This record gives sequence, structure tokens and C-alpha cells, in this order.
Amino acid sequence: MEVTQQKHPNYVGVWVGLAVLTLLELGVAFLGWSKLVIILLLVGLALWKALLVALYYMHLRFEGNRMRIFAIAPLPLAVIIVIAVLTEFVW
Amino acid sequence: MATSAVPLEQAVHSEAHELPFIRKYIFSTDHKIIGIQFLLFSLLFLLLGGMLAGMMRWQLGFPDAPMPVGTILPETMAPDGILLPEFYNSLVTMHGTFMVFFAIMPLLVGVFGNYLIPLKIGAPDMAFPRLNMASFWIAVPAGILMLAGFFVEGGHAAAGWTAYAPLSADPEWTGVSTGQQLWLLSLAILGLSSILGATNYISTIVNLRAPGMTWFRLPLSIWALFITAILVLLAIPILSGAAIMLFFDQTIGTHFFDPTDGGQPLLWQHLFWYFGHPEVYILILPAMGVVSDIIANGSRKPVFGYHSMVYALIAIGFLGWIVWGHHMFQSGMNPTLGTAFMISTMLIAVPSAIKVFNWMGTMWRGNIRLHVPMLHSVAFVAMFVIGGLSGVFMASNTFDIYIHDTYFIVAHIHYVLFGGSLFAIFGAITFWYPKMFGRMMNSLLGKIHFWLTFVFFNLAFFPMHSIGLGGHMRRLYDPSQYQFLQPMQPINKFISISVFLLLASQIFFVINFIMSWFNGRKAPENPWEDNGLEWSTPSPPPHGNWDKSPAVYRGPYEFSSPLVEEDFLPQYRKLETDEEPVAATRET
Amino acid sequence: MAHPAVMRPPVQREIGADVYNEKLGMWVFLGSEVMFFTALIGSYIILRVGAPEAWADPNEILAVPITAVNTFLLICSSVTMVKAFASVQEDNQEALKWWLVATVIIGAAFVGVQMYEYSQLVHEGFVPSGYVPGSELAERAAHGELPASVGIYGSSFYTMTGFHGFHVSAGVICLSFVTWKAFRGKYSAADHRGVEVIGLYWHFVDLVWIILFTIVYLI
Amino acid sequence: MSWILPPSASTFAAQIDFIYYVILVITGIAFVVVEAGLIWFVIKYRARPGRKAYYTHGNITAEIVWTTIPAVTVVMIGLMSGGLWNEIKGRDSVPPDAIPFGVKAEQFEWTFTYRGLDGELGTADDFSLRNQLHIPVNQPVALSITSEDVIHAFFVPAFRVKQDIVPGLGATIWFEATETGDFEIACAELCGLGHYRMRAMVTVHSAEDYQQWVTSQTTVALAE
Ligand code: HEA
Ligand code: HEA
Ligand code: CUA
Ligand SMILES: [Cu+2]
Repeated sequence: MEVTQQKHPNYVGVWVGLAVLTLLELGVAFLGWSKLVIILLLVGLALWKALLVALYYMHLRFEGNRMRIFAIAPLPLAVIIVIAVLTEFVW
Repeated sequence: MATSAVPLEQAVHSEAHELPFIRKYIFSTDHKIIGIQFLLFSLLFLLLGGMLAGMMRWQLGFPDAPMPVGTILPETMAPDGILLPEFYNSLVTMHGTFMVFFAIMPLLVGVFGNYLIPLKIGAPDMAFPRLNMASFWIAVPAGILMLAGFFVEGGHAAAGWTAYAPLSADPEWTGVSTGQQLWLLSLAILGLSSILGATNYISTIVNLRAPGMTWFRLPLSIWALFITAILVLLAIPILSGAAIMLFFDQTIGTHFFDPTDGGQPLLWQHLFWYFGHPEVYILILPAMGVVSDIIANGSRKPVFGYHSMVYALIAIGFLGWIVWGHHMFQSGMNPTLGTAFMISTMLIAVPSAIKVFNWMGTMWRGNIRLHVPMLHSVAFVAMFVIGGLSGVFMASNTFDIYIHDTYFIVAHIHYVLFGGSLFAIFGAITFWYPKMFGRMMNSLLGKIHFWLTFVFFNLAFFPMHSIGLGGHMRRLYDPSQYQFLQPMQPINKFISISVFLLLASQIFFVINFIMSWFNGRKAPENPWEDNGLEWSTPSPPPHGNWDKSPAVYRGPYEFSSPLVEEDFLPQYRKLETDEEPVAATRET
Repeated sequence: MAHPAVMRPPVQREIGADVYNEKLGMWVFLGSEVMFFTALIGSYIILRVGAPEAWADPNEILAVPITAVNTFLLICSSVTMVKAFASVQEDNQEALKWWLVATVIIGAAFVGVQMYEYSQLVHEGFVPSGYVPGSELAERAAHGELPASVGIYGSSFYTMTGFHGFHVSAGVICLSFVTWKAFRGKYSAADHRGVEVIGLYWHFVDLVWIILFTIVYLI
Repeated sequence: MSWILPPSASTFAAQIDFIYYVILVITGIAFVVVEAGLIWFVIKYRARPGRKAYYTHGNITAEIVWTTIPAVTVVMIGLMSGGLWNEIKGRDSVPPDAIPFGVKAEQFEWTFTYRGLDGELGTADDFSLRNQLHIPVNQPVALSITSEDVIHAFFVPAFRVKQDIVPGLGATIWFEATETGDFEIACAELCGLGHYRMRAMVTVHSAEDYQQWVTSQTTVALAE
């Protein structure tokens, strides 16, 4: 029963990061670059934000590997269907 | 560390016997009671689904004759006892729906998942008993909504259990509106029930295993239920999402599946089968699991190749996610995708082969006791193979051009679902009945029921392969419309008559089930001389299952071990050479 | 690494996921939520790729500034939530209560803003089935300023954001319950499962919004 | 009686049936092995008092064998059908000299549009017939099928041809009849209460007959 006084991660720092990334997203969205570049950038930024939330706010960074498996397991399945159906349009 | 038999903190439950009737049997949080509630619920739907099938078969065998007692049906279904085509379509739809969602799935997952998981892993109850209760009481309104569809204007859903849009999306095409909406609503609600159940099963199996119950000491039934729960957890929400979209198409005028305004009918099929194929494995994996347990018990031999059995389950569970397109070969989907799906589908035969041959390996040089559960389990293997092999024909996208949407598919469905799942369920019910109700089932009645069912099942469904190969389409109200089908009408008659006899044979099961409940011989603790933990408590087990948490000393299938005199060596029996299991001490 | 605080009297079990049941259960449940949103978001992507002409540029019909503010609100509610969790870990009851209250209020505000957004859109003539005939937007579409038909756009926009809003609302209700329990002093450094578990759900819903906001309002 | 496949009247039929027989033999062997094995074991190893079963946990070699054989077999079946699949359904599989037809499926009938004498679809001398398709023998034909309402499926058992027709998507299929005569066209996808009677006929003419028939029909159409 180790009641450690664990040092908390910098939650407010993450919050600032999220806010900045959101602003960045808004900026990118209205830059008149080529649609493809914008989409790639925006998706990248969104995933970055999502990762921040998952790692820090949902403490995945601090969980054991046994626990992490449960969190990531469904993700490939989410991708499979979308990719497969999209091939209808690009082939 | 390592003192076994830790007093269970959940001994909260021990005051349970003072609970009032309603808390004990109706709104119970005891996994065993919930399992039995699911059992009664789903047997009712099994019976209903069977009756709908009987009506369908009357129409198919004797298209022009009024159905006996058919006149009690209202004008909108069967004027003068002759079924209307729209009512026939509802029958097909509801037969498939009842059987898949309200009979087989709750029987396997709801009943045996609930009943067996805690007992077989040595836990006092599920990880979340109240959630478990909620899961059952959410399923009930779903069932009621589904039944209600028969009584609304326009009739019940009539677009097949696969509800292909746009037929299902717009009342204009079928004349059915409320019925289809209730159908969708009911499935979405039932989905919630299944998801809560699956969450519970997974958490329980992961976190509540008794000391010594390591992953590779889990009985295969529990492994199968574990993989199944994962499939339920991840597949059902896809159906819920799709059902909600279709529901909105029906009710508030969205256009998801409406080709006239940018929607995609094929999207429905993709979503449905992305759920649907994992779903059919949901319907077979637990059956494979319980059959593995029963075959080991009946053969008095350890399961042949336990580890590969586990890996095969995992492989089937995973491959099941990447084959959905085999239902859509002829749908107009990208043909290259079709080839990819064919290959992945073919590969599923490999883990299935491992399972089949390992079951046979288990029986090889065994000392086989043909008790009723064993009979059903051997029949399961024999019938599942037929269904699986017919799957290989359809998996060939090229040959599927011809047999898609014919009775060959119907034959496949019933060989895997009836010959497979339902035989396993009969096996499992007869095997665990003594534990559930504390009474033995009558073995003579059981054998009569088994043989009649086995014979008439094959007489009814094997000929469907041949009419399917003759080109007989499925979901066909009146085959006599087509010249090329007319020569097959005698076979259709033969099938129908066999089905009526098959239905009649079920009376033996009903009688046995009900009579044994009240009059059966009192069951001892371990009537089948089995090895699982559930046989170490009284039949039926008390609330909380054990006074002390059991400890586990070995794998689940130590039959005919040279270490002991008897031909079984339970997981909970401590030999002198056994050490106490080491487990982690942690908060639960 | 197991959570430091002891939740319940220890028992012996196999090691499992090495976390307490409720946390494991919530993560497992979130797996099913991932698939549910996959059905919705995946359909959105597929439908949009299939019929790009039915989509207006983000800022044409939708009000991006309002939703940007809303996004910010949700991010704030996430930080207040995690602050509540940090407080209870230190057994700081006062902070716990007020961070929770803040989370509930901000969460409810998010739902409120979304309601307002919807009502504006409906008013302008954008509904799940497309344009309202004769409305302002329908006029502009008739002049060729907007896509001729946005039926599928409306369908997926409302369904996706609507179900997200539904999840937020459910979260607000559950959070209110947790807050009520916090005020009755039910959580401590030793046992704060409720706070952590609802937090996981809450952050997940925030995470989904991050994705939704990007693909619905920005792309 | 149709214990076997119905008459085969197109170039695909023979090829598809060949795949059927190959799979039938392979699965037939698997079927006999498993069922015979089960019966044999149940009889040979039935319980006898005083005997104990042979205690074993498995055998790696045996397992490798019965994993590999099915794996190789099914992949072979897959490769075999994959090639033919591309010939029949591949995106660019329609032969250039195929005669084009327009087909419209709706609840609960088929409408076939012929290109008339000028050899082109979409011109004034096109004509349409309800539920009747006339084609020449030994000549590839290409059907561009659309659906007006729900999903139907164009199915000609004797030709081993089947294709779902999704509204908004449509489909183009091709085949080559090898026998003259009348064959039934069926709708194979549940499409509503009249699904069971959404039936049409295809008449395969010899080349000369066909030309004659088209000429007569075109004059009728133009006269109207
Ligand atoms: C319990 C349910 C269940 C199970 C387990 C299966 C198992 C399989 N199914 Fe089936 N299937 C259904 C339920 C099930 N199916 C249902 C309900 C439908 C119809 C849905 C509808 O449209 O209404 C359907 C439809 C269906 C189709 C679509 C047909 C069509 O509509 O045109 C296909 C096509 O590929 C298919 C294939 C398979 C395959 C390859 C397997 C494999 O998993 C089988 C693997 C098993 C074996 C192969 C046998 C054991 C192996 C050996 C003995 C080794 C030797 C074998 C070889 C060398 C080949 N199934
Ligand atoms: C698990 C699934 C399952 C089961 C068990 C069955 C069982 C039966 N099914 Fe089928 N069937 C399907 C799943 C199932 N079915 C599906 C998914 C479809 C496709 C639907 C679609 O196309 O949309 C289908 C379609 C289908 C068709 C095709 C219809 C058509 O395309 O036009 C036919 C036709 O003959 C048929 C017949 C039968 C018959 C005669 C039985 C008989 O075996 C029934 C025998 C009776 C019983 C098994 C009940 C016994 C009851 C008990 C033992 C209960 C005891 C109760 C107490 C103790 C209280 N079914
Ligand atoms: Cu058209 Cu069935
Ligand atoms: Cu499948």
C-alpha cells in the first residue's frame, strides 16, 4: 500500500497546448493552401490533440502496458472499414 | 504471499438469502439468476422463431393450400389461411431476427456467458453485478418492441434480417413503416444490452480470475466467451450506429442510404456486414467453446492441442473482421475488393480446420461416454463441418455468382446455426442443467430428442443444398411462379414435412426441460465427473458461489491423468505435490 | 503501474489488467464507443468522398467561430475535470467540489451553445433532410452560391454532432451525480474511483469532439 | 429434378461449373475424412469399464500437418476462382464487340432496351420490351442495368449470371450464350412483396433469326 505523493503532470500546460493547437488549426483551415495539404495538416493536428488528451488527461502515459492494450486494441478495426470502403472510390 | 482461500470481501452477498422474492428472482444481481432469466427469455424466442419457420415452410411446401389453423390469423396476414406475400416477407425477416438476435445470441452469450464465467474462473459474481442486471432488463423491452411490430399497421419489418436499404429505408417500397422502425429501435436497444454485458464479461475474465487460474488454465468455453465478448463489444456498436442512421432515414428524412440525394445504399451493406460477419462468429465461438469442454469430458481425455485451440479462437476472432465483403460479392462492390475478401475468407477455413481436427484428436483413443451432452457435441462437429465446407463454395467469389441468394445459402445458414450453434446449445443446456436447477434431466427423453432432431434436421436441410444448386432463390414467397423451379416442388414438400416432424420432435425437449425442473432426480455436486471449478460447489450454487475463493492447481482438462486413480482430476483438487498458486494481491 | 491509492480491501486474484475493475470496465466500454463513433464518422467520411458536391465550404453554412469557442469550452472542461481528479488524489475536498462544479457548468454550456447553433441553422433553413424549401439558404442555393442539394450533408452533420451532444449530455448528468456525491464527501484520496472513471468518459467525449470539429467544421 | 446443376447455356456456365466440381471433390474428401473419423472413433473408443483413455495433450507434428494441408488447398481454390472472377466481373472485362442493351429494373418488372438497326443505344430507333430479352447465340452481350427504386438482382440460372442492381449505382454485366432457346430470368434480391414474381424470359436466337427479329421489331417501333 504505497501511498505515494505522486507529482501531477502539468495539466494546465497541456490545456495551453490544446488551445494553441486549436488556434493553429483555425489558422491552417483558412489559409488558401491546396486542399490536400490543408487536410493532411488538419488531420495531423487533430490527432496530436487527441493524443495529448489520451496520454495526459486519460493518463495513458502512466498506465501499465496491460492496461494500454485495452485502449489501443479497437483502433485498427476503426481504420479497416473506412479504408476498405474508400477503395470503392479510388479504384 | 500465497495463502489460498482468502475470505471473499464480497461476502456482502452472504446475507443474500434474506432478500425478498423480487430482489432474488426478478431484479436479481446474481449472475446465476440472470443467466436463467436469459435462458427462459431466449427459449421463448427460439420457440417463436421455430413457429414462424413452420408457417414459412407450409407456404413453400404447399403454396396453394390454406394453412391448417391459419384462419386464426387476421386478414392482413393470411386471408382464408393463405399467407400474403408481404406477410411471408415479414415471416422471413422475423424468423431470421428472432433466431439470430433473440434466441441464439442470448442463449450463448447471455445464458452461458452469465452462468459459466464467474463459476468457471472462481469468482463470486460478475465484476459489475448491477450492470449485469441492467443488461437483462434492457433486453426485455427490446424483445417487447420487437414483438409489438406484428401488431402495428403495415405489418412487421419485411426487408429481410439484413434490412438492405433502400428497401428498408423508405416505406414507399414495402408499405411497412412503423414495423421497420420498431425493428431498428429494438435492435439498437438490444445492442446496448449486449454491450453492457460484454463490458462485464471482459472485465470479469480479465480481473477476477481466482489464484492459479492463469490465462492458459482457462477452460476453452471461457476463452471462447472472452473472444466473443470482444467481438460483441466492438461489432454491435457498428450495428447500432447503422440502425440509428436507417431509423433517421425512415423517420426524419435523412438521406444516408438514399441514392437520389447523395446517399449510398452500399454503405448500409458495408456497415451491416462489418457487424454481421463478426456476429456470425459471435454465434459460433461460444458453441465451439462449450463443445470443447463437453467433448473432453465425454472422451475422458485432455483436449488435444489446447494451445492451438486457443490460438485458433483468436485467429477466427480476428479474421472475422476482414471478411465481411463475402456477403457482397455480387453487390456491385469493387471487384478487386471482392478478390481480396475471397482470400481472407478462405483463410478462415484454416483455424476452423484446426478446431475440427483437434476435436477429433480429443476423441481419438478416448474412453467415450455417449451421454446426451456428448451426443449433441459430436453432432455439432459433424454438422458444423458440413456448414463450414459449404461456406467454402460460397467463399469462391466466382462460384458464388451462381449460388448467391439461393437455398444453398439457406442450407449453409442452418448447418452452421442449427447444426452448429443450436446443437451445441442443446448440449450445453443438458450438461449444465443439473448445476443450474439442481436436478438431472431425463436421459432417455434426452436421447429420443437428440436422435429425432438429428435425423429430421438433416432430412430438412440437406436437400436445400440441392435445390440451391438448382438455382432456387431464397426469400421467395411462391416458387411455383418459375418454370425451372417447378420440378423441385416435390423436394420442397419433402423439406416441409421433415420440418414439421422436426418441430414436433422438440416436444420431447420441452417436456424434459419442464418436468425435470420439478421432478428430476436431485443432482449431485459433480454429476459428469468433470474438472471445472463450477463442480466444486453445490448444485445449484449459493449466492456468492463459494464460501472461500477456490484455488486452482492445474489446467481444465486433466482427464485420465496418470497421477490419480480416477479418470478425472479437477482444477480445484489439491494433490500433495501441488503448491499453492501465487497470485497478486490487489484491490478489485 | 497500479494506481497508488488502495481502493478496496485487497484480495488475491490473478494479475489481470493490473487496475481496479471500474477503470478497466470504463476503458472496455470506451472501446465500444470508439466503434460506435467509427460507424458515424466513418460514414461521414465515406459519404463525403462519394458526394463531395453536396458539401458546402465549412464557413458557408456552419458558424465556425461559435463552434471554435465551443471547442475551447470543452477543452476547458477537460482541464477542470482532470484538476478535480488531481485534487481528490491529494484529498483536497474543497478543490474537488469546485472543479467538479466548474466541469458540470462548462459541459452544460457546451450543450447550450450547441442547441443555439442548431436553432440558428434550422432558422436559416439547414435541417437534417437538407434545405428547408423557401428558406434563406435555399434561396442562395438557387442562385448557385451553395451546393444545389445538401441532403446528405445535413443528414451526417446533425447525426454526428447530435450523437456527440447526446454523449456530452449524458456525461453532464453522470457528472452531476458524481458532484453530488463529492459534496456528500464520498470521495477521498483512498477511494475516488467514481471521479477517475467519469473523468475517463469525459475526456473521451472531448477527444471525439476534437476529431469531429476538425473534419466537420474545418475541412 | 435438379440434384445437379441445371443446363448450362453460356460460356461462363462450363467454367463456373468446373470450379464447383473442384471444390466439391476437395470438400468431399474433407467431409468423408471428418464424418467417417467421427463415427469410427465413437464406435471404436466407446467407454468400456476398467479402461482409461490415452493421456496426451496433443502432437505438434499432427497439428502442423492438418493446418498446412487445408491452408494450401484453400489458397489454391482462391487463386483458381480469382482469375475467372476477373474475366467475368473485372472492371474492364466487357469485350469490345459485345452488343449493348439497356435494362431497367423496377418493382416488379424488367424493361429491356434494344439498340435497333443503327447499332447504337440512345437513338430514335431504339425500342423497349417488358420482361423479354432477345439475344443472339455465340455473341457476347453487355447489359447496362439500372434500378429505379430498390436493389434487384439480375439472375439467369442457365447462364450462371447474377448481379445485384443498386439504385444510383447500376451495373454492366456481360455474357455469351451458347445455346438457343428460352431461359428464365429471375430477380434474386428481395425487393418487396412482388419479388417472387419479378420474372422475365431471355430468348436466344441463332444469328440470322436475331437479325430478322430486330428488323421486324424496329419497323414496328418506328411505325408507332
Ligand atoms: C454460425 C454462423 C456461421 C459460421 C460459423 C459461418 C462460417 C463461414 N461462412 Fe457463413 N454465413 C452465415 C453464418 C455463418 N457462416 C450466415 C447466417 C450467412 C447468411 C447471411 C444472409 O445473407 O442472410 C452466411 C453467409 C455466408 C456467405 C455469403 C454467401 C452469399 O450470400 O452469397 C459466405 C461467403 O463466403 C460464407 C462463408 C463462410 C465461411 C467460409 C465460413 C467458415 O468460417 C467455415 C470454416 C469451416 C470449415 C471450412 C470446415 C472445417 C474445416 C475442415 C474440415 C478442414 C478441411 C477444409 C478444407 C480443405 C476446405 N457465409
Ligand atoms: C439460429 C438460427 C436459425 C435457426 C435455429 C433456424 C431454424 C429454422 N429455419 Fe431458418 N433462418 C435463419 C436462422 C435460423 N433458422 C436465418 C438467419 C435466415 C435468413 C433470414 C432472411 O433471409 O432474412 C433463415 C431463413 C430460413 C428459411 C429461408 C426462407 C426464405 O428465404 O424464404 C427457411 C426456409 O425453410 C428457414 C427454415 C427454418 C426451419 C424450418 C427451422 C427449424 O429448424 C426450426 C426448428 C424449431 C426450433 C429449433 C424451435 C425449438 C424450440 C425449442 C427447443 C424451445 C423449447 C422451449 C422451451 C423449453 C420453453 N429458415
Ligand atoms: Cu426485384 Cu426481387
Ligand atoms: Cu460472413
